[in-house]
Formats: sequence, structure tokens, C-alpha cells
Amino acid sequence: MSAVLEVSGLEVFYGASQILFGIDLKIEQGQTMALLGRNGAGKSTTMKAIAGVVAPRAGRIAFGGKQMAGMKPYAVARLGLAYVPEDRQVFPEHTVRDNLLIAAKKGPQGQDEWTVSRIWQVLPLLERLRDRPAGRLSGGEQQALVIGRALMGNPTMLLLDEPSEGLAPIVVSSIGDLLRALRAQGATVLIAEQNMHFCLGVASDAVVIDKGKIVYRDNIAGLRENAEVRSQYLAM
Amino acid sequence: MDLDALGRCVSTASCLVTQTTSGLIAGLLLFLVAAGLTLIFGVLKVVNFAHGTFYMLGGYIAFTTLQVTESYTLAVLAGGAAMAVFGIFFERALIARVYGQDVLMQLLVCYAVVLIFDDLVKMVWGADFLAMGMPPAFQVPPLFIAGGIVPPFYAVLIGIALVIAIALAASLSGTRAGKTVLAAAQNPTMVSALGVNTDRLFAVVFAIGAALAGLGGALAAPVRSLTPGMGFSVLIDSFIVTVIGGMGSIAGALLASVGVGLIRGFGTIGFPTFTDGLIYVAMIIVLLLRPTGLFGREVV
Amino acid sequence: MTKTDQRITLRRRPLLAGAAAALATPFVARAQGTAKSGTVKVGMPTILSGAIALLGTSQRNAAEMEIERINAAGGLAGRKIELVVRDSKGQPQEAARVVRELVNTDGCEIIMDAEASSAAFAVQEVIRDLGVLCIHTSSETSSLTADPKLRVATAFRCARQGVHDSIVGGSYAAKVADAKKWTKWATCSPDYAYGHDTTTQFLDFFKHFKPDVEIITQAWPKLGAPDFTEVITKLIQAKPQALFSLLYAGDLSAFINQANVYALFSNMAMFDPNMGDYPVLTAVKSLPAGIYSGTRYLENFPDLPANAAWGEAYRKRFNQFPTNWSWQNSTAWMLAEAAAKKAGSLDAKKMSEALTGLTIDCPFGVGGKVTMRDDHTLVNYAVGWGRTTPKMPYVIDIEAGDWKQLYELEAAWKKQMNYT
Amino acid sequence: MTSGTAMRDIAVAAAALAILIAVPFLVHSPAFLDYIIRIAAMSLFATSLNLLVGGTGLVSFGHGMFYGLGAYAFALLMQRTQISLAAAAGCSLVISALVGLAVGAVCIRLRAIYFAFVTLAMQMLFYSIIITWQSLTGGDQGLQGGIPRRVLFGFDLNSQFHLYTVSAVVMVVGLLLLRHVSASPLGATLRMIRDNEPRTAFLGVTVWRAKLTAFVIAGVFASLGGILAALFVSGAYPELANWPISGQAIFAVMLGGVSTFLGPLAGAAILLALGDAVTRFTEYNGMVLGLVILFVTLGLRRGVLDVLTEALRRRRTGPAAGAAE
Repeated sequence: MSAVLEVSGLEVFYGASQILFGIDLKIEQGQTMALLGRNGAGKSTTMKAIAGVVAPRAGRIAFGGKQMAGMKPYAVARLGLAYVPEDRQVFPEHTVRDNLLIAAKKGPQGQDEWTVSRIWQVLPLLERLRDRPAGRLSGGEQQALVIGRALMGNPTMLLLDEPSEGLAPIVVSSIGDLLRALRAQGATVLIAEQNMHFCLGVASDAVVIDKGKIVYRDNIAGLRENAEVRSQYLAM
Repeated sequence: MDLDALGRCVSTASCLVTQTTSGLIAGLLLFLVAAGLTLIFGVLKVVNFAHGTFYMLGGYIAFTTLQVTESYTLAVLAGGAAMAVFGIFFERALIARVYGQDVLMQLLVCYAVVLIFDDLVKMVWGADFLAMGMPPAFQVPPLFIAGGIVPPFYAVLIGIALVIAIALAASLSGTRAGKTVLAAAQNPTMVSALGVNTDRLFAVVFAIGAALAGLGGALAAPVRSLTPGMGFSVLIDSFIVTVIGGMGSIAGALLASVGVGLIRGFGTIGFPTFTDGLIYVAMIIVLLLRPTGLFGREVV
Repeated sequence: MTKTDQRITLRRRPLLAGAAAALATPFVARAQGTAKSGTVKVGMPTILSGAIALLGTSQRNAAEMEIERINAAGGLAGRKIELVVRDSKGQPQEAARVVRELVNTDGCEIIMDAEASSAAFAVQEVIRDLGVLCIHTSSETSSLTADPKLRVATAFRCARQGVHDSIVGGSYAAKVADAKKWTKWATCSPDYAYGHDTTTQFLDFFKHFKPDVEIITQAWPKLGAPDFTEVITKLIQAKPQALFSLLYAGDLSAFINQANVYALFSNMAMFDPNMGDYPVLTAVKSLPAGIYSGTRYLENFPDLPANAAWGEAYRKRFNQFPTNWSWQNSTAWMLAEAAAKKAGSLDAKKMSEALTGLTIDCPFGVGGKVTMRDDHTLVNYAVGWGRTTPKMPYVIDIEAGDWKQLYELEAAWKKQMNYT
Repeated sequence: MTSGTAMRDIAVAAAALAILIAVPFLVHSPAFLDYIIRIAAMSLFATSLNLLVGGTGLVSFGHGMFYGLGAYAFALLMQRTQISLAAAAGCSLVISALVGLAVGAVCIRLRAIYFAFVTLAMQMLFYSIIITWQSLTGGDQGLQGGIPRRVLFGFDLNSQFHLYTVSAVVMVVGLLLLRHVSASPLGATLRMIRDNEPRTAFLGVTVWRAKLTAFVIAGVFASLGGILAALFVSGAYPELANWPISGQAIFAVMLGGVSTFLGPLAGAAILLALGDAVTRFTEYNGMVLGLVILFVTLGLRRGVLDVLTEALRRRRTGPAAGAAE
């Protein structure tokens, strides 16, 4: 099976300081990959670079075989890669429904189209809030909204940056349910997370990033067993 | 200062109506130009100091179009359309290079455009002032409404300005494209990450803003003088309106335009030599009470 | 990044050298300026950009015509004239700098100051410092030469002035007002020194001739304002029988257009000394008939063949009408020519002596003559009032001002202002 | 500031002053003297603006108000009173400081673009007062009749050379003082505010007090520039207080560079020389100036001195860059 997303030798600088030192990643169709690491390890920067929000100085990012390093975010999104940033970034003055509608986009042929009513089905709490401005939702509701918003673009792959950050445990578990359901439908997902327990429950594979480099890669079961990696890089 | 005269005017129906309508006229014409400015700032976060230049060019292009076609309607449309095209060019070629940079950089780029086009206008249309003249359809006596005087030409201008204000507000809050624009105003990166071509969106918004200024210049051309550098005073007024209303707020711009118009209308009676001073004072007071203007959001 | 930077640096070198040379010229240029001793350089600071660029261009045109004529006749005191025109953008501090540069660097021996009022005052101070000959050709503010504190030994004014216009205008308006029984008046003048001072002056003389007038309202629109609507409605509200205005050029044209929309001219008569100038008369698309107007420059006033010929020559050559500023500038050259002949030298002191009290033949003077009075100001130029008509000759029924009366009232005014 | 760098600054300033004063003895060029007098005025104005823009992150659009205020206060004191020139200048600076305190107290509450606009509004209000208060200011025609240029410490300011010498001394001393401010603990605090205002406040700095101090100091030095301008044109004109004069200072700052202390001086020198040169060659000076601005903003993207210092540093440190030259 060929890789959906393939990143190699990715280097990113903020001004004069280097953040990523040659990241290599490979994600295959149907995988839910967890990108784990401490605060400041380079997770978000990796996600941003893939999404086109920051421009890499070196390296290749291929999506479905197409080179896309240096593309603008909208071009990346149009290739079928949906990005959910860590601080969620709802459009606070728009209603929940409008947040979803702004993102609506046709997907590739043959895929089950995501529509607003289908989002209501998988995220019923949003339907009750449909006319509320997104800025007045709770953190958990906003997180559900931005995942739903990402789905509205009918992407072939999802990039989720810290979906569990700052949320109550009960909300985290319901987001976990959603991700497991998506995985069951065959979705391809890359999740950047600090919360390893959350990932152990939803991901199929894992990589660990530290100081801008990938230091470990295995399937999720392997990570579960590897106490050394967990204590050294994930502070558990 | 002549507070007696002001008191007398406020207590006479005809003076009240006439000065209010003349304030509305001045205010709504100002709104057309200021709406474009506030739209551009709201979405692109660019302080467009070249906005007065669009207004000027709109007027001159309307002047020439009228000479060639003898149609005021065509002249107005040409003024607006030409500025839409020019706006796209200006945004793509110049402004796009200074996005996210120091406001001073943006200011200087716009200032350069102001200087260049003031001279270009002088080369093309001459240093002398030009007057377009009133279209024959409007060469009719004014109407008297409730003792106040309303010229038909201005009634039409008020109508057009109001239609544009409503259309702008409705398309921003009522259509998907408009909502996307508003979303981009708050968070352009996120909108881009959702697959919206923000480069094109910005260019289109800039074009609409420029077209509004051009339209303002063209609509007012029959009653105003065309001179190189004429955009300046309109620019200053538009800025005041935009700042009072809150940068980026169309509703704020409308309210502030009408407010400035009314200050002019009654200021000329009560404070004939300090009308502009009144407006600056109003702006300073508003900014002190509400640092982001009447309807503005905090801008980083 | 590095690569593009290098390229720019490499290419920039010759450019920089060229730029440096251009920038350094002012500091060395004087040697060249004085080398060509066969010519005399005359500097002309003026406004060539912005809303009143016409002030500069129409004077430059006039200067060109006169210099050609004078040079063909042998020049000033035997030296050919070379004109150096500089744009001050109308800014006094820039005008001061430009004049210093014209004299110190370019070696100009005479300054034809074509600056509007505020800059003319700044030029006056520079002339006081430098002591060269200067003729102001556009400042109409009377105090420039009337106030002895401001007067400079080598500076002259060859332009109409506010107090003259006010006296003639006051007398004419009084005559019309008497005939039509107009006693309720309003004023509408630009809100700056010229507007305020000259309106006050006009009203003083107007009331001197017709004491029973009442000024019921005064409006002061801002200079260069795009919109006069609220001012126009204010005037209509006040219901005066006649309106006196000092608006001019683009503002006047916009005011008339906007006033037409309100049918203002069917409610009141309008008097404006600045109406009778071709740029306004030709630009206003629907010029109302019967506006009472001062004569600034008209080919039919003074009604002299020389004037008509000069206007026609100007029109043919530049494909536009001359302005009030054009005749003033032309007259300044005629005065300089006559003074040089009389003095036999271009020395500032000798020229000043020759100019003081000099009377010359001139197409723009009453009876074909104008005089540079001993107080360094031009008198006996044609000044009158008439009524507008939408077609050429634009102003008709012109009544000439009476200079005898003018001198008397001017003297009284000077006394009142402590200018004697 | 360590006394070492302070001594070095003083030495550089003394050398610059010595050269400036020597020039008129070597070459006779009244135009050069005029040029330096104008640079003196403009460089104090622009450098003081940069204390706000580059040094504190306060983008003021209305700094020209203080330039105009200095010119008017000084010229009026000279015309209407008999006090000495030095006293008139001193009083003008005190007036500017007081006005700066009042205006600053209002303005510094606002942030970013709103600060820019309220300073612009303040300047326009000031300008419209000058135009309206004709009996005091002469309105748009400015103060007529010139400034009686009294003798200052044995210098007769009617003489161009004496005015030049005084201007050169004022410029060098003024810039040295501004340099001292930016190198002082206050300057360091201001830079911290510029880089991260919340953190600075967190560190226990009273941010508004530091900002207000900077605003007042900048205003005082701008009006010192205005005083020199008034002496040069022998009067005060509303154009000295109108917003384009602020625009000129902003352009001088950007042209020279915000991150070097002498950037605004270089910018002022280039801008004045450029303006003078362009006026000599064409009446379309707006167009030429506009193209130059586009070149600097879009081509260089930084001020000239910033570009030069970076090139110098690269040459010193990077062998690759050195080879490229």
C-alpha cells in the first residue's frame, strides 16, 4: 500500500532559530498516526508545515504522490488535507452552522459526502447549538465544531493538532469516540498530542518527536510496551 | 461661535430639516468612500492611504467617459469598474508585498502611489481644475419636503448610497461568500486552511473597496471640482469616519459618516470657523471613551 | 536572499555614483552659474503641483512670452534672460529654501516671486537677508507692501491686491444694492486669512458707501472642501437678498455647481471678485447669468487693442486662456525691462531706484499705463466689475473702478491700519 | 550606559562637530550651509520620532505637531517679547514638554493603529487651531515679518555662517542627548515594551510612565528641530505643523533605518538632498519621490543604514558573503 502522506528531511526555521531538523514521516491509507512529544518538541510546527501555514526551508512533503512543500494553505486544503489547529480557531462571531458552511467543499468522486446534516448525526451536540455564535461555545464544543468543520471539506486526510488540549476528561473521551468512529470508516488521520493516554486509545501507529527530530516510531502496541521511550520523551 | 443661531436653527422646523438633510447628503457620500476603506482595513488589515487616489481617479475617469459617451450612468459605472480593476492591480503588485509588515511600510507604499498618481493625473488631465457639469436629467428645481429643501440629484445619491450600504451589509452577513469574507477578516490563515483562495479573496475585497471609492468620486463629480490631489480631503474625512466607527465596521462607518455630516450641518451654523476642529474633537473623545471606535474590535 | 542582495549591490554602484553626483551639484554649481556672464539668470519660485498648479503654469507661460520678446529686443541691460523655474509646492519653508538656492547656487540676480501669499511672506524675508531684486507677482495680501514693517528695499509687488478689490467691489456693490434695494446680505468666504481679512475689508468699504446694509449670516467653508452642501443650505435658510463671496478657482466652481442644485441663484444675487477669470468662467458647465463679478483677467477689459492682442497671442500659443496671474507676471517683466533701460544696470539697488515710481505703457493698465508706486506696489491696473453671461465674452456691462476714489480710500485705510 | 561607550559617543560627536565647523573655512558654499542647517532641524525631528517608532514601538503619525509647536512657540516669543534667544528657546521646549505631557497622557492609552490615529487627530486639531487663531498665529499666512534673530552667546544669527555653526552645535548636542536616552536604562525599558509589553509590565515596570516619558522627550527634541526650522525660514508657517511634515519624518526614519541610531539622520540627509535635486530637474517631483519610496519599501525593504550595517556585519563574519563581494 502506498503512503498517503510522505514527509522527508523537513526543516523549519522561525527567524534565525531552527525548530525542525529533518523530519521524516510516512502515513498510509487508513492509519491514525499519533505524533507524540513534549511541549516545544516541534509537533505543532510539523503540523503547520504540512498544512502550509509555515513555509519549510528544506525537505519534501508529498501528498498522494504530489509534491506540496511551500504551497499555500488553501492549495494544500484543496488537495484533500484538512488541518485543525491546536487552538481550534473557530470563527467566533459566526454561528456553528455558518462555521460549517464556510468550510463546505466537494470531495473526490465516490466518497460519502459530508453535509451539515451528516455532521449533526455524528456530532449531535452541535445541532442543538447550530445558531449560537461559535465564540460562545465551551472548549469541548468548539473542538467538536472544528473537527466537524474540517470534515465539511470532505478531506482525504485529517491533521489534528492537540485535539484534547485543555478539555474536560468527559469531552476528551467523546472526541476519542468520534475519532475511533472515523477510523472505523477508513479515515486517514495524523494527530499531534501531548496526551499519550488519549492517543493510545485512538491511534493505530505512533511516532515520537523530540527537539525537532523523530526519535521513535512503531505501532501503538509497541509504544504501549516501551516504558523507556515513554519516560525519556513523554515524561510519564 | 454663534450659539444663538444654532439654538434658533434647532428650534425651526425648516432649518432643522434642511441642515439634517444636507448633513445626510454629505455624510452618505462620505460613507461610500469610507465603506471601502473600512472594508479593506477590516479584511486585509491594511490602512489604505491611497484610498483618496481611487476617489480622485474615479472622478476623472467618469469625467472623460461622460465626454465620450455623454451618459452619466456609463460614466459612474466606468469610474467604479476602472477602480475595481485598478484595485486588483494595486493589491497584487504592491500591497500584497507588505502584508503583515510594519504599518509604516504599508503607509509609505500607499503614500508613494498617492504621489505618483497625483502627478500622473496632472500629466493626463492637466493642472487646471475641471468641472463635469450636471447631467441634464437632474437640472430641475429642488423639492420641498417638510419645509426643508431636497434636490432630486441628492435624493438619488442618497438612494444609491443607501442601496449600496444595504447591499454590502446583506451580502456580507447573508451570503456564503460574505460570511467567508468576514471569517477571513477574523482569521485569514484558518480560512485559507479550509481551502479558500485567500489571495484571490483579498484581491476581490480590495477591488470592491476601491470600486466604492471610485464610485463615490464618479457620483459626486457633477457637483465637485476635479483637481490633482483632490483625494486628500476626502481621505482625511474617510479616515476620521473609519476610526470613529471602528476600523473594519461597515455599520460603524455608516453611523460615523452620518454623524460627521450632521456635525458639519449644524457646526456650520453654531461654530462656522471651527467645524473641522469639532470633528477632530469628536474623534478624540470617541477614541478616549472607546479606544477601538464605536463598533471596532481590538486589532493586534 | 544572499544572491539577490549581491545583484542589487553590484548594479547599485554606478547608480549611486550618478545619484551622488546629482545630489552634490547644488554645492558646486555656482561656479558654472557665474561663468556665463553674458546672460542674466532670473529665478521663479512658484507652485507647479497640487490643486493650484495653474498659478505656476500660467505664469510660466506668460514669462516665456515676455522673455522671448525682451531677449529678441536685446535683453535686460544688454544681457539675455535665462529663466529658472522651481516648484515650492506652495510651502513657505520650501519657498524660502528654493529662493536661497536660486540665488546662492544658481546665481540668479533677480527673483520673480510667483508664490501665493503665505510663501510670498517667506520669500520676502529671504530677500531681506539676501538683498537681491524681487518682484512678487501673485500675492494679493495688501500688508506685504502696505505695512512698512514688512517692506523690503529691493522687493516689489506687481499684482492686484485685496484692499483695491475691496474698495472697488464695495463701491460697485453699494451702487447695485442701492438701485435694487438690497439691504440683507450674507457672506461666504474661504476660512483662512485671505478670506477673513478681505471679507472684513470689503464689508468696511461696502458699509462706507451704503451704511444701511445688514449682514445676516456669514459662512466660512474650508479651503479645498469637496462639499459645500451644508454651507449652501445655511445661506438659503438665512434668506439674504445678496451674497458676497471670495471663493475662487476650483472651490468657486464646485460651489456654483452645488448651489445650482439648490437653485440658490434664483433666491439671491451673488457678488464675487474672483469670478472674472477664464479658468472659472470656462470650467463651470452651467454658468448662471448675472453673477456680479470682479474682473481678474478678461480680454475685453481693459478694452484696449493691446490687451486683446496679448490675450489672443497667449491663447494661440498655449491653447488655453490666460489667467489673472498671467497678466501680473507679464507686467512684472515689462516693468523689469523698463527699469533696466532706465538704470542701465541690473544691480539690485539701481534697479530698485529705477522701479520706484516708474510708469510704463502696459496693456493691462487704465488708459494703457501702470505705475509702480513708491510704496513698491502696482497701481492704475484695470479693475472693474460686471455681470456674467454663459458665453464668450463671459463678463459684460463692466464698470471700471475709479482710481481717484481708490487712492483716497486706500490712504484712509492705511492710516487706520497704522501703516503710514 | 557604560562610560566607555559614552566617551566614545562624545568623541565621535566632537569629531563630527569639528569637521562641520571646519568645512566653511575650506569651501565656500552657502548652499551647503543651508543644507546642513536644514538637516539639523530635520534630523532632530526624525531621530526623536524614532525614539517612539523604533525605540518603543509607538507609531506616531502626529509627531509633526511638536515640530510645529516648537517653531511657533519660539517665533512668537521672539516676535512678541524682548527675552533673549536662549530664553525663548528654553521656554519653547518647556511649553512643548507640557503639551507633550498632556497629549501623551491622552494618546498612550491607545494601542497600535489607534495610537497612530489619535496622534494624527491631535496634530490636525493643532493645525486647525493654528489656522483658526488668526490673531495670534497669522492663520495660513504664518507669522509675518520675520523673527528678530538676536545675538546668541556672541553669535549673530543674521549671518548665515553663525546660524550654521549654532545649528551644527545644536544638532550634535541634541543627537548626543538622544543617544544617551536610548542607551540609558529608560531606553532599555522602552525596547522591552516594544518587544513584549505584557511581559515588561509583569516585570514590575510602570509601562505608561515609561511610554509617557518617551513621548515627552521625543516631543521636546522634535520641537528643538522646529526651533531651528523657524530660524532658517525666519518665521513659522502652518505647513510646519501639518501632517505631511510628520509624513516626511516617517519617511526619513524608514529611509535611513529604524534599528540604527543614526538611521534617521541619514534618512533626513538623503531625503532633503533628494527633494532638492528632484526639484531642480523636474516639476513632477511627486512622481520621482513616489518611485524612490517604492524602491526603498519594496526593493530594499529596510532603511539604507540597516542595509549597510547588515552588509558590513556579513562581510566581517560570513566568508561566503565576503567572497561574493
